[in-house]
Amino acid sequence: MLATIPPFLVYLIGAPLALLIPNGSLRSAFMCLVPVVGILLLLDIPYGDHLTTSIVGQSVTLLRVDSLSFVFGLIFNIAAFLALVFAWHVRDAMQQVSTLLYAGSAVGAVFCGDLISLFVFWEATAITSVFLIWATRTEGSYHTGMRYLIIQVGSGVILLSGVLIQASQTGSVAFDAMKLDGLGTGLIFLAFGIKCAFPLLHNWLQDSYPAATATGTVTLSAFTTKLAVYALARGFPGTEVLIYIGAVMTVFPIFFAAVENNLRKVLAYSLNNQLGFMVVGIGVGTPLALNGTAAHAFCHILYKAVLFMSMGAVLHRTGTTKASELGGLYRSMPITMVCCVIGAASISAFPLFSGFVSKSLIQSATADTGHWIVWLVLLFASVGVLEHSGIKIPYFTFFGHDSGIRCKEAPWNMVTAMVLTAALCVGIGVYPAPLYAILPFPVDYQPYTVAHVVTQLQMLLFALLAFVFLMRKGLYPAEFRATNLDFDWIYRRALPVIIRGLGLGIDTVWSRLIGGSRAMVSASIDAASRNFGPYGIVGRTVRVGNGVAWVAVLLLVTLLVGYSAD
Amino acid sequence: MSDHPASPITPDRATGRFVRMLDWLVANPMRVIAGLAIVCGLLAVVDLLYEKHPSVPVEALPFFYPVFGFVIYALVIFGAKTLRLIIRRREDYYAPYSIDAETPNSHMTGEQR
Amino acid sequence: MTGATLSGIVPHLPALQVVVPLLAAPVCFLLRRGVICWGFATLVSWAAFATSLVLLQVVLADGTIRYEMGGWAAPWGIEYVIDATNAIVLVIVSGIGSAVMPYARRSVMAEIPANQHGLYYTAYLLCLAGLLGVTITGDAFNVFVFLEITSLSSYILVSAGAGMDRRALTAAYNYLVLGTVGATFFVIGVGLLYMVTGTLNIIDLSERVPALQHNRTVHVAFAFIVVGMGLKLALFPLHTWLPNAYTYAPSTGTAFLAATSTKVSVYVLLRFLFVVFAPSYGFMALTLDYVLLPLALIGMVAATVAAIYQYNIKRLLAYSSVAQIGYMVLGIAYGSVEGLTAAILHLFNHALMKGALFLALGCIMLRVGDVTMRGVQGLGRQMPWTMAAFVTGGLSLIGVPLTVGFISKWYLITAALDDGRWPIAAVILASSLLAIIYVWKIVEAAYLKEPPEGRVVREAPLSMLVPTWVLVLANIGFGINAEFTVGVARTAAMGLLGGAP
Amino acid sequence: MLELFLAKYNYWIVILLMMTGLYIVVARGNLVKKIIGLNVFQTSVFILYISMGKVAGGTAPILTGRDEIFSNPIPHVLILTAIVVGIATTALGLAFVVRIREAYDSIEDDEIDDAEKQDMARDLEGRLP
Repeated sequence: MLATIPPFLVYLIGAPLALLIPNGSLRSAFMCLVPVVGILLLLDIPYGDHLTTSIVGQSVTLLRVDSLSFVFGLIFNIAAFLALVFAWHVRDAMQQVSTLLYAGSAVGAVFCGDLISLFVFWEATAITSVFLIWATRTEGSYHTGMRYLIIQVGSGVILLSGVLIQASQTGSVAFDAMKLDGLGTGLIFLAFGIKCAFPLLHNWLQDSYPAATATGTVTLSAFTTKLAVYALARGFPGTEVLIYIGAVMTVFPIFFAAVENNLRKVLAYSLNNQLGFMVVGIGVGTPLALNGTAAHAFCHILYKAVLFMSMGAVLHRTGTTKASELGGLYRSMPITMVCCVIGAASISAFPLFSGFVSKSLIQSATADTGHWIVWLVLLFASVGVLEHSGIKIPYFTFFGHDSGIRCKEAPWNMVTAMVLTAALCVGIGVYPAPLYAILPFPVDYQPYTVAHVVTQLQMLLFALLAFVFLMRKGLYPAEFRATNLDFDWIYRRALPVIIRGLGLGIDTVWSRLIGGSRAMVSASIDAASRNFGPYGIVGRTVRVGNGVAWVAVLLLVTLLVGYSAD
Repeated sequence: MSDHPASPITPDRATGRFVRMLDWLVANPMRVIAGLAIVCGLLAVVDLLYEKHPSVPVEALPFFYPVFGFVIYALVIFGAKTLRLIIRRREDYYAPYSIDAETPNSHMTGEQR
Repeated sequence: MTGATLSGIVPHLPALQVVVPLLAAPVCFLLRRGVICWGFATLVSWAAFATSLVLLQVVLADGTIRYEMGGWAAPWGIEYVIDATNAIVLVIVSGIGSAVMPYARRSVMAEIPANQHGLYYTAYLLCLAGLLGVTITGDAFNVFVFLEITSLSSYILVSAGAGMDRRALTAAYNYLVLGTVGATFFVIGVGLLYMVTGTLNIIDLSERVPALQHNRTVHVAFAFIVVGMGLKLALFPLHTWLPNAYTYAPSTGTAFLAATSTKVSVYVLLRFLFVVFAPSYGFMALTLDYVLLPLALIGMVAATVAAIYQYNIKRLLAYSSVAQIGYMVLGIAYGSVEGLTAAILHLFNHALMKGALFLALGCIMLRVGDVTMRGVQGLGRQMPWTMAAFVTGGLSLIGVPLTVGFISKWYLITAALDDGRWPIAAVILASSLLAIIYVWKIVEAAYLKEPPEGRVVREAPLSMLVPTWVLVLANIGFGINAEFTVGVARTAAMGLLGGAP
Repeated sequence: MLELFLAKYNYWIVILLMMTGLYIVVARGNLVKKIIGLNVFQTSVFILYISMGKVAGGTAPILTGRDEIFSNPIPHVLILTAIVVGIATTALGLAFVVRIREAYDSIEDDEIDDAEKQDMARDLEGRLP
């Protein structure tokens, strides 16, 4: 019986229980225990479908454990544990509860075997995670959170529409591999794409991750997008178009990241770029490629966590993550610096670090299937990753121009979490066999060949040489405090202006939500409330005479319609 | 949020030595660069020594990876610099209260610097 | 009670279902004292609920019950007919009544002057009897009579809020004028049908109307009945009586009326449209497509947007009711088995949601005395159970999975998709999204804002929390396991469309 | 045309009364007059029912043993009920009017509407954006 307790239930029960414990180390310890119990349960559950029941006449499976969901479920639990250790010092009940519920929703989503429960958890991740952004408690974070919430919930609504259509066409809501051939699957694909931050749908990511709290971003970075990767891998493996979407995803964020000043935003762009690799893997769809996607997601969660942790620690100590304000921090925070460099080396896929053993699976899979152009694009992207995550992040924070900031090393719990995560990155890089053992398909792959190690080192080190060269020549772009435009300009700037131009009543709800300028908001709310508010045509008390007049009108209409029938 | 154990800044000997080592490296950047150049030179030589099994035709070209790494890196930088000309705006471009424009301290979780 | 007498009673349950509350009303009037009246009314409600449950069970097991009142055989006498459709409506009405009554004592004491308590409970019993009568009777004119009993007593229930706000009086007056017009329209329609068919029995009518489907009198009768019942069920734009009536009525009155009276009107509309008439008639098909469907869609969106801008939460929920009625009418307007299933399902589910929401609001009214956005500020901490109930009800209203709201929306949308009506499915989704906004407004006020300074309130008393939570849990229970409700709704829908009864 | 009009004169009267009643409800601001309008409107229904029960040449349906044509008594019986309902509605409506006059000091629709607007303004005082 114990074997079929779904791991998400542990989080669901753990969250309210945590609130009963006095706020302090005891509560933090209890919260860290939750994912541990989750992992133990997960290891105990046999592969197969469990907890199958029926809702709205459809079979619903709450716990489907197989080789694919196991990998993601395991890493989600591990990531939750590390994030909770990192956030040990946080005493904000709102963040604590939302971290647990958010992680629990993500874990729940990975294990559901049908689209209805997937939708439930899908929306749950959206709603629970937004509090990590709001927890910053600034005006900007409130608006960012609202935008984030609308897009995430919107993704859920699109998913539901797709599921409904799919259900009415096929009569089944099972969550298995689908063909991208109709409106239903198209909408489902779009919903996954929004969460996965496909190009042009990606801005919520760069918008929200820099807005969350120092600890919240670590949590955010682990789940939402990887859940989308899992969903794509489950639902659309081998879908050709994903290869090209993924290829674009790996390339375009590189340029944005290179000129972005806010280092957490740089990491958000870099996250985008890494997701591209996974999406390409799903698109290729061979066992090797899917293994690569799963492995890369696993490693990626860890090294991206350690990078966000190091930036979180810096933010915690200095109050900023802007490259223009930082520099020379290696003196104050040497341990954080080492962890950050390990994360940077992992994401850049240096041999002996985790990125190397996972990314090469995808790279090889594209070459094997003859996608040479895509192969070249991924190689291009690898150099780009080195630029913004491998060099820019550690260099501008810990070296570079000395900002003069002298602070303490990160708190012990942050250091512990970073060291643990960094150790996992190195461990997987040095000894990948255990990771390969749990991948969805049997692995017959050797990452450490002479050719592979040499070529990788050649590429990375010569790129590093280029960096040094450009730096010495003064050609490397300096960091400025600036806002850089991206596609979100469309809905943050252009759309409100257009809406103002149209001046439509109902659209003002939208413009209010996306937080356009205040004057415009109040003007447009006035317009809608004139019509719908307590004084408006629809919202006010209607005099009885007018009510009766409506009756007469409607009678006339009905009579005429009936009359016209014969 | 101030009741958690503050991390001690006791002068840790191991850390101290590590930081001093880094200080020396930062003070002598040419040595670092020279080291990097030597490693790169060695790698370039290695390129001629081992037997290649190209999975993609271009891999067979001599010095493909070193040249690719160097050139693409430079391309990325120049591409980004061009992009910046187009997309750069003031920090409070979207709103006076957007995340980018907020004061540095707003994210601090109650800890002194 | 021995087994023999019990089995002797069962055949007469259809009569007792109505007669017991009807006779209890004058008795309640004679009892006069508030608390005694309350106890009596509670017992009667529970008895009615038990009766309706037995009837539902019998109907599901043995099929339609036909009961001749006073031994006069139909079509001369008045006949009570119970099938799956009205059995479920009976359960809703009496079930909501028996949930509201235990709750009513504290709430009524706080909101209504002491000398009116006995009268209030009398009016409630009359209203209950009327609603049950409308539902159960198989005679068209008898429907009118019970409809008027219901209406007159609900005008009184609404006006009982005058002690708190004088606008209750004008609300009741407006409701009276419009309600009377609606009922009179209905009786005109029935009269016209009688003129051409010579019968008032609904089953008889269903046999004679098909031959007369090209008769102009029938068309006119149809129009009068649709508009008359449209008024009673608050079809947009005939809803104008509803927002104020719900806003200024006492909390218990609002909860009871919102959950039952419009539902019963929807039932009557269903019964006439699909039993007496049929969607295959040209005039009806046109009316469904060009009158009811557009009005339902406009109502769904306009009333939801209006709800967003309301400051008084009772009024906000009233507008949301208008929108939800739009969903039911939408299901009716599809004219298909799927559509009717969705409409009947939503009829049941909406009673649960609005019942729970208005009861939770009543708790707030009792403790804070203010059900505006300002009143609920900071209540998330001060009245956690009440607000949790409210939020759950709100989630159900939005249509979040694991609540009944989701089940309703699922069937409504799949019914739309089955007919290939994409835009309608999109409008349903859009109006659900808009519903998020108004529910969020309340959540934001309750949980993210601080309470006004110096206001200290306690959690609502247990006698009010328990009924509220019973309905909230029913929202979740029937949301997780919808097989029963869906099954009944489907049986009912097929019965109405002339499949197996 | 005239013949059609004359042959169905009872229906024309019904329609006239019905529209008059509705018009009074819509157009008159005085609450008592609205109730009267409602009464006129209901009366039209009474006449509709009563006239439909009339059988040409028929007499009152009293069994005398002779072979006679009777008018249909059922609509007449039905309308007795409706009249009772109408009286109850009128009484209740007038009772409301009395209470409204006590509360608002007016029975004019527009004055009450203004008073309610002030009530609402008080509700919303300083609370709307």
